[in-house]
Amino acid sequence: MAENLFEEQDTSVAERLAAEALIVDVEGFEGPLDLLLTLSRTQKVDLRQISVLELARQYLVFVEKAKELRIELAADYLVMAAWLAFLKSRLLLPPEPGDEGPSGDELAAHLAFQLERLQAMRDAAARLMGRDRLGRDFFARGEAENMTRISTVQYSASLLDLMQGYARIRTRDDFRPFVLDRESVFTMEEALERMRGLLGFTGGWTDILSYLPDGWHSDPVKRRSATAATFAAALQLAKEGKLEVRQTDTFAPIQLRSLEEDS
Amino acid sequence: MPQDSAADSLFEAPPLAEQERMVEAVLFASATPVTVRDLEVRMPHGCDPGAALEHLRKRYEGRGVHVVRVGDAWAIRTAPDLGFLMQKETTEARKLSRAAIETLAIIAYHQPVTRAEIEEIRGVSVSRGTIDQLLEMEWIRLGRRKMTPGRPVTFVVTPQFLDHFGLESARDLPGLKELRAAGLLENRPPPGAVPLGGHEPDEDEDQPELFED
Amino acid sequence: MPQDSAADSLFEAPPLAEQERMVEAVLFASATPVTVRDLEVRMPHGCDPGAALEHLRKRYEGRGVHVVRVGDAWAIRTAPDLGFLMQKETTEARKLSRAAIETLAIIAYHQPVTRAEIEEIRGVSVSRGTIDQLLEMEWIRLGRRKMTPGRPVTFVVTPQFLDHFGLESARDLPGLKELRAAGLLENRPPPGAVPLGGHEPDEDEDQPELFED
Repeated sequence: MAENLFEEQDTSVAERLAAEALIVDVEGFEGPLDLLLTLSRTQKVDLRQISVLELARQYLVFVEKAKELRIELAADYLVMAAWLAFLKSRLLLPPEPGDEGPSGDELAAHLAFQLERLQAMRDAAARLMGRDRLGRDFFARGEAENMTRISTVQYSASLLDLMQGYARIRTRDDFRPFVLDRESVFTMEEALERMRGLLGFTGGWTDILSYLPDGWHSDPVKRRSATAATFAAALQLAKEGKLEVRQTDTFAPIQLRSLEEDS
Repeated sequence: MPQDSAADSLFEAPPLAEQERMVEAVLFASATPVTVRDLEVRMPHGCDPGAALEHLRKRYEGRGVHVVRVGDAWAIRTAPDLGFLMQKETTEARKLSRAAIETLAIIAYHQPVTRAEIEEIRGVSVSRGTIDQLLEMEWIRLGRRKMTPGRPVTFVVTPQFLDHFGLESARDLPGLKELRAAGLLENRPPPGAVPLGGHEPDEDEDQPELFED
Repeated sequence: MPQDSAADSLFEAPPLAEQERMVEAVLFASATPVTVRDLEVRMPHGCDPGAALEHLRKRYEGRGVHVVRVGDAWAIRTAPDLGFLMQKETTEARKLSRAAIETLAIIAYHQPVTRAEIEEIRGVSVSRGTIDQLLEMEWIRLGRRKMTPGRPVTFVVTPQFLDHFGLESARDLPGLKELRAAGLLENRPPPGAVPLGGHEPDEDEDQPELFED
């Protein structure tokens, strides 16, 4: 009992102090919801069981007092006062038939929810700020090593680049002047000249390979070039009617015979 | 990527113990948390920083410094119980106003959250200075715009916030589960259309330049 | 700090393992090397920082970071062999020069190939820089010497080359027929760019800026 008595006394003292504080220091409140939350503390109950009606009454008393003391109240405090007055009437009077909108209990429940949520956020904030904190309770590396920046150039090439590069070279090869390879190329002009000279001295069918110039037999590159040129020259001469060409079978030796002798 | 055995052997990763040393060196050298991705880039090809980190974390359990997770990054931090030794290193934290602390908590617990929602919860308008201060401290940043009329910007907390408060992720906020279970993290609209707490028409729309950049 | 009784805290130092933790945390968090004297001042009465340091130094032997002496003070530093991790490499991508690409292509298509052969095929001399660059990139390496007079060195492509170009082997390079089919051989060099008559001084040697970008 004694304890209860004390507590009640304490409460009334706290209440009086709070009430004074409210009036003197209205600027210290973070809006009407904050003020309501402060007022609700005097009810000493769980926020879910708060008496919104009682809270509304206290708030309206506060606003009245503030007016008496000619304290300028921010507009939102007055908006809240008007709304609480409306809520109070809704809670006290039975709903009129055909009344639109939410009931007083619904509105009160939402206000209680808002207060509870704000209180919850305040508690959460306090817990958050009370955590071990970087630079106060735990620490980062004091002597962070600087990253040395190494700038490297990375060369890139795609497969297409590579293929195009190679194609470029090979294409260039096609354009390479013959003069470069003259030593291993026997031209058709050369072959023609040589065969015209030789044709008169041959009788009957002779192997085309016997027309190849000396020194062009062993080296495969040279032999190929000379063979091709001689063959082309033979066709040219056949076209001119100067010789005949025959081949007895596929891949059989190609033989030539001069026609000039006869004519 | 397809590689034959020859290519594989060329890029063989160092043994795990060696990878652990590497992770250790990199984490020690950095004052800020290092992401797994960053570790991957720095370490030789084929390394598995994740596994190395796990080993390293175990190794430092109970020691004077710990390996801690901060979001998707990792850092070494001194054990909180040894803070008393560090008066020299203690940095005077910028004093935050009550409004800033509450706003920060609301952003952390309700993120992503719009300015209007913060105001709804606090029952008072949020000053520009408060948001600016939190942005400047890099404890909050802009999140995605909300897909509601006006597409308001949202705020979320940053890795720096997690680092400062020693949180692995925003899911580890103290009491988060209980608050959610109690329905206190819901954005419950007021019954009817009656605005509470002096809720003025959205300030975001009046000052769109504030948070857009 | 954990204390059993007032008397204990006055006269009895924390266990050595605990002191080691303290030294570890202080060395880690300090911006500058810490002297033994400094540790003594910071740590609870009766501690022996010297002994704790010795234990800590041993503990970090072979780890990614070491406890090292700097003058008459102590610090935690990265193990010297891991210094390479502290380098943030920025890579700048540049296209290989035409000369390098052509040389590389010839080596890939004709390997093993001597420098003289490359010059023969390209129709211009190959600068030393080009070969060096390809060697440095590890796209080519030296092959066997050729069994011809002078025993010239040959060049071949490397597994790194194959990896970069996504080839299983150099044989996978498209042949001339395929190049032609792909229209690549129709890619005639612009008129005037055709080097006639072979061995003009290498364009590379005239322009020290080897690489186009």
